[in-house]
Amino acid sequence: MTHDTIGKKISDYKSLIFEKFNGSIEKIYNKNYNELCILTSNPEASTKVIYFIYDNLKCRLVTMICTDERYIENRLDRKGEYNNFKNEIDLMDKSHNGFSLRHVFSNEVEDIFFIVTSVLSNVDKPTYPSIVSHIPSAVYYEREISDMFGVIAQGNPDTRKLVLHEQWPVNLFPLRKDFDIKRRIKRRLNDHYEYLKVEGEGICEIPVGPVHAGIIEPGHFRFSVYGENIVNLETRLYYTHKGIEKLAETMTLSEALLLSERISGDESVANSMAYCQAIERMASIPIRKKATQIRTICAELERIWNHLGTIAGMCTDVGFAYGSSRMNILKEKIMRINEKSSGSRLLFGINRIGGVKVDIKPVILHLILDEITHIRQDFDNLVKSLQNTSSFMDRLKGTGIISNKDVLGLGANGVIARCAGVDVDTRKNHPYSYYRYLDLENIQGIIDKISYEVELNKRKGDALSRFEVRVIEIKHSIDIIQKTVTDILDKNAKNDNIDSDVNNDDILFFDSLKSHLKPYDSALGYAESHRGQTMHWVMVGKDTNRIFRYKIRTASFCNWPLIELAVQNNIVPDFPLINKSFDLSYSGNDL
Amino acid sequence: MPIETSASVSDILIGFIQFMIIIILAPLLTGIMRKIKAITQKRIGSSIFQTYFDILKLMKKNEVISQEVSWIFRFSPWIIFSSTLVVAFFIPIFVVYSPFGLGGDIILVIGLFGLSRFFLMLAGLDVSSAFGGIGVSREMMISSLIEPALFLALFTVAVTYGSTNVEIIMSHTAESSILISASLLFSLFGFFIIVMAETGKIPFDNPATHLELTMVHEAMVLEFSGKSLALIELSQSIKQLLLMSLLINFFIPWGLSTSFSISEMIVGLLVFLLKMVSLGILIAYIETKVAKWRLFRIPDLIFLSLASGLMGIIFLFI
Amino acid sequence: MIRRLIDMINSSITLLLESFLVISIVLTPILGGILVTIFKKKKLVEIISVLSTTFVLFLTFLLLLFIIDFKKITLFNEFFYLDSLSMIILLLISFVGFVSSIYSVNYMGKQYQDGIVDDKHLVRYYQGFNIFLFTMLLVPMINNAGLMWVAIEATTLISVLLIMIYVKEDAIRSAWKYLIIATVGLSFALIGTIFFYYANIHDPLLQVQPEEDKINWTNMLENSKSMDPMIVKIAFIFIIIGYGTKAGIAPMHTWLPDAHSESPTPISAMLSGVLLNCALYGILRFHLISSGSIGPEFSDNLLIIFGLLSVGIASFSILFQKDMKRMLAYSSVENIGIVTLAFGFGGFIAIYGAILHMINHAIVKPLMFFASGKISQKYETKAMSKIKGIITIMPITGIMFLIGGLAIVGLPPFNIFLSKFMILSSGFSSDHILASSVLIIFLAVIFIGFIRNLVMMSFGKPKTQIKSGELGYLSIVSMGMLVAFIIILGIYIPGPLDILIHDAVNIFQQI
Amino acid sequence: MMYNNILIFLSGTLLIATIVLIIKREFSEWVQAYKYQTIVLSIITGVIGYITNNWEIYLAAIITFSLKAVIVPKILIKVTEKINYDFKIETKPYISTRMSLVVSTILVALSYFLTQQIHLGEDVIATSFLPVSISLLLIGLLVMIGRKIALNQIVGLLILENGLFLFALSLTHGISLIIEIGIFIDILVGIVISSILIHRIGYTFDNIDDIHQKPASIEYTEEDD
Repeated sequence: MTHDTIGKKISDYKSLIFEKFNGSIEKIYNKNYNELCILTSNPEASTKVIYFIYDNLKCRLVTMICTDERYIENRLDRKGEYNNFKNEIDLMDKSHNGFSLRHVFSNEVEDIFFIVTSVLSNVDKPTYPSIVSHIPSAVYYEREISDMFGVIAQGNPDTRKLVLHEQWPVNLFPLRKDFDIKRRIKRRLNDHYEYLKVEGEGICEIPVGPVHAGIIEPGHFRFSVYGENIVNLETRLYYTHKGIEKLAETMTLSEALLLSERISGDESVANSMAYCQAIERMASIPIRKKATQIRTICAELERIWNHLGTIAGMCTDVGFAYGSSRMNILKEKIMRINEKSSGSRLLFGINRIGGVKVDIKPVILHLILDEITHIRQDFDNLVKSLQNTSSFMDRLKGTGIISNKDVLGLGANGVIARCAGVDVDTRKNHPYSYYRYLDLENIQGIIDKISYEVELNKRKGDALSRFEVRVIEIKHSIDIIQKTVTDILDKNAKNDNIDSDVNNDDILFFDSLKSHLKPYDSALGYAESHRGQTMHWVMVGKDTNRIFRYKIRTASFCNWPLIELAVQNNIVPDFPLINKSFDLSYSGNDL
Repeated sequence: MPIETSASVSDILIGFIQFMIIIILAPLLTGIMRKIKAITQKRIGSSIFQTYFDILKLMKKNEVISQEVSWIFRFSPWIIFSSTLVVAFFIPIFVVYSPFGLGGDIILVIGLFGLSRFFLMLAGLDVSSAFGGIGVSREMMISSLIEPALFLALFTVAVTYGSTNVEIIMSHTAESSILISASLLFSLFGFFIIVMAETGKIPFDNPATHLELTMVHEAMVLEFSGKSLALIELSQSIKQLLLMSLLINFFIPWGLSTSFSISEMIVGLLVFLLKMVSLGILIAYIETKVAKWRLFRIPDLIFLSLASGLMGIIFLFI
Repeated sequence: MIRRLIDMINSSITLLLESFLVISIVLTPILGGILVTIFKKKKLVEIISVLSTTFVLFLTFLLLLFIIDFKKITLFNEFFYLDSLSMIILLLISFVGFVSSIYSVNYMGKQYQDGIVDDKHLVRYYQGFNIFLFTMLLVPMINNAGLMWVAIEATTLISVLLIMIYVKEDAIRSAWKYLIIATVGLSFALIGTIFFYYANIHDPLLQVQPEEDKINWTNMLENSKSMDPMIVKIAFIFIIIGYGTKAGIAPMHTWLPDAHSESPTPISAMLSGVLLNCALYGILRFHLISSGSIGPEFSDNLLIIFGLLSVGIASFSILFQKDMKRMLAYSSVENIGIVTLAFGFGGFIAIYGAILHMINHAIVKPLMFFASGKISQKYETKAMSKIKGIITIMPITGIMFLIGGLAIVGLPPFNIFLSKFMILSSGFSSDHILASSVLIIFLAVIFIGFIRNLVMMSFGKPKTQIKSGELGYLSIVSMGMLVAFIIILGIYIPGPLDILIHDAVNIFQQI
Repeated sequence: MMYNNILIFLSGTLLIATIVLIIKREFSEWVQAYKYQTIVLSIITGVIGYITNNWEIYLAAIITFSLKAVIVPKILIKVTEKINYDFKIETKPYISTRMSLVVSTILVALSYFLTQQIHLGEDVIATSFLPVSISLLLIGLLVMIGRKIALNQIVGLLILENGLFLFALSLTHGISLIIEIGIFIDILVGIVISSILIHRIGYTFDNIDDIHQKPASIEYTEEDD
């Protein structure tokens, strides 16, 4: 989809929404070529718009962003945000001081994001109507915002704390601008977290974690079991909250890039790519094609090694040592490719704003091509033997089923959504980087579009379908890498000497970047990590080299609630398998 | 040819040597099986003597005992260990002679194993941790099926050779023809499944897992530390060796020495070790090739053992 | 001297002719199948099939002359064995095959026009048709009981292929059901066959001595006196369950309604008209052997029980049937039941009636299927409640359908009346009065159910959107032939046929 | 009898191979187990050939091995490769695994009881294998009745077929080769046809339960005109 057609679509939607909610919309404008921003007059009006977008335009809630805009001195500084709008400055009135709340929706058919903004002008006791009753997936966002900003969603049935634990002082909201990052907090247990109680004869509780056997991150699981059957599971996360979003506000754009790579160690490419794209979209700077190609290759390599690791983990968790050791060998091979091409086994330090830091040389590209073909063969054989190991398949089938309805309701994405037959893939729905040039549906060598949809509809949402989705995605990623690498090599062959110094050309200094950015401008950046869509939102400050607000929403955040549903009516010994088949990140969640 | 009961000093010495061999070799067998598993998984794996090091290390360590536990928790490792040791006295491994020969009844052997399992389960319940309880309930589910299957399998053997005394059975098997009859084949098959289940091998239990939620045997042992853990590990190894040697000597008795001549005994010992290692390789291979079964399908496998044992009995009376 | 020479020459010429006939009968369908595979054009394929079936029918008539003369023919070191009983079956197969092939041209042509089948399926259909015919032709001619089992199993497999020509859920479901049930059933038949063979070779004093020709009918019949009665009894039970499954005898008939209603109409006609008879032929052969060994009571009683059960189950199924083709399928179960019952009655008239009924049924049932195929093509449904006024819409087909329907319930001017009458009268005159009275009740039930549906479909005001008019004339020709036979056989039985049936009855009487 | 022991031993092995088949749930496992069963069967056939000194039985052993232990499993695995996994695993059989294990034990006992009613004389082959073959037949039927998914009915059929083969072999020491070849061809064709059917089932039916439903009923509403 080209920019022009999207522009046209957006203007269609713009007039549609504007006509329908004429009174309640203050401004409606588009920016960053696919974001349609709707500024409403008050939160209640915003709710109506939200419901309209959710119900009638069939959009998904992808994130909710709260920003503390109480202390922005000169509203006129924000004009950058509205530079596309016709009657610009005169609308900047005082009522825009306060907390502003953005609901971001994405249209999965057309490449459009709707950002519904409402400003909560009551600074002392900021509240807004909750949308949970209508859009269940908002529940975690609302709880998070209430913890971090003290902005309360009225009507949210779950008023417990989500992010902040019991030791944190009451009425201290870390993401508010008046919270000093250097402030030392006296931790004291002053609250008691109330777990859901399941009562009845023969029901026991099993607490597991937060410290687990084996080297995994902390998370507390509370099972209510009847015999071996799990009646209910409640997860409690955020044991390693790192304060990334607050930390980012003290950083320059280039520093925050390093931070974004470290949000979740195994999604480094996806996260940093999303961050870079946010800045790039904001500044509307063009990126060299080769840079996008290298980003794509790295992103897909990351996807492959992580999926391989997950499959290996699933094998380990069912005690199938053969599968796990072979899968780990393949994973190691990919990681060695990573090291050869980028210098980092975990693919750190690939992206930079406006381009990439590393240039993959043709020799290495050939090597990647060779290796990846071998890996593909080995992988195919291995998958076949896994599929023929019925004790393995038997464990997967019917384990941890999630329904299509749950996925849609709770807004899960990535593998978790696709395993239940919901076709959400940021690479396809909102193509970015080099994916725009790849015909993703036909590159899926094994499946054409129609049979892909048939396959999709047959998926049951159990561990087996998650396994199958991962297998298909690994093959798909290998295809993408092969295609991209050959594209680069073809181009190199055509004009050998002209492009030899890509690297020097590519450098984009922050001075030049600065000229592209306007104060208080913001943009969405998104990428599809192996877990699913990772959604970043960056707002630069008055000094355009500094970050005003950096909101990160990784796929894990959306997918954690699903695991509670998935384990119900399964038996306790199957939980590790279900958990592994979800492959969720604690670190990517506990930002 | 039953061996005369009037045992001379040398006889007792030989019996004692057998006993010592069992105690000493048991951890080695565990080590070898771990090594084989590692090799099949393309790992280097730890040394085959690692189990000894582990036990020695554990012996030196202090115990951490929960305040909630009663005397059962403290004593059960000793009870488990000593009951396993007593079984070790009953079962001849390469010479058909055991010091406590006459007392060595198969039913007593099963009973002693049952005793040790009982105390392990008590200890698991005693610590009142959630995992201990889970492990115990699973163990109870499995063992309630294993024991009838074990009885059925050994019943066929006992009837075939006309005795329940381990030593007498072995003295018969040592002379029986190489080709075992169909009924014994069935009970061999059933017994093999039971050995896998009793020693916590992979379709039943995964001893190498770190996931508390999936454990069976390990979950009960979770709270033990130091010497107690060492004792339990050692008795587990010994139990494994004893069960496997029962299997070998009942069903594949070739090369079992019946007299006390030195040459025959050496041959017997070597053949025994060879058979033991090959059985270990077989089990390790199965462990690599199969994933752990879903908990509620495990009874299916034990039912297979039961059915096999029943068929053995049918064949016995044809 | 010269006379002897002439006799020798005469007999060798006869032998040569017979061998030629038998071989050609067997090979013609195969040749047809091969030619169909080579020429894939619609027209050519149709012509080849019609020609091959015509030729087979012609050859069969020639063979008939020999059989009437010589009573029995054994050829190729006793590999082929033909007597009057098998000749009747052979005659039915080639006749119904002939009629079906003519009908197929029209029927499959219409399907082709409607886009239900494409070229590939059409070729596959005619290949299957020819090979199906081949396997069925083998059944009555082979002397070897084991190979006959192989041939019957082969008919199952080929007919499964023919049923699943249409890729529809129901067709696949019924093909699967048919395949599984028939194969399991036939496994029982093989067990029975092996038991008979064992009884033949087994000597209590000596060891088992396998000999090749001891599995032949002729040999088994000769030695039937010396067989172990216990084994013969077990064997016959297996046989009647096994081949009975294939013959659609209740309670093993469950595959039949599905398979008959889902397959293409000409195939339904063949399945119902002759395939059931082929399987029944297997039972009859073993019935002969069993009677020779342990006397007729045992097998007679079994035949009566199973026959009566079939008629009973079929009668109540027909009463509540809503699907036209399924109703016809149940009617097949009923008629096979009547034939089985009649063979169980024993005695000259009953067996004569049974054989005549076999023939009559093989003539009437294809007519019914053909007509119902046309009707369902016209109305595009098989639900009887939606079919009304056939006579007004398709006058010729409608009348023929009505004739067939009246014939099948056994109304007087038509052929089935004759055979049913013979069977019932012999039943009442012998000591099977109870069975006969029960049979009469069931027949009455069938009469009510059948006539009600028949009248409802034939008369009444049809839906307006259905255009009146016939579909194709070749099919009318084929149906016309059948109607002619129905009427002729209802009035008198032609001389050669009478002789043939007499001979066949004599085979049963000799035991 | 000198062969007595080895024959009994072999029949035990065959029975073990058969009961192991029962606890399997997944199709590829079934085929694998069937393969082992058939290998044992062809060894038995070879031994019977040796005892009766009949070259035809040797030939039958070779055909059994190559056809049923090599070709048929390959075809079945190949055909089912593309089929949805749901069609291949038996999650809710009509008769549970444990129950069918118990029942098959009873069936084995029953078949031994039944064969003792038939007077077989001194025939050592028949006395040792006839009961086994009958139990194979019965277990095959049990599997066909007790399992829900269509693929497992094929395996049931194959077990039954194996039982039939052994039955013929043990009772009559080999019916003539031409019949056996005919039976083999029938099996092969049957497998091919059933695999075509399975293939169609795989893409015609969404759900395994569909195949067990009654054929879609036609609407029988009486229309007033």
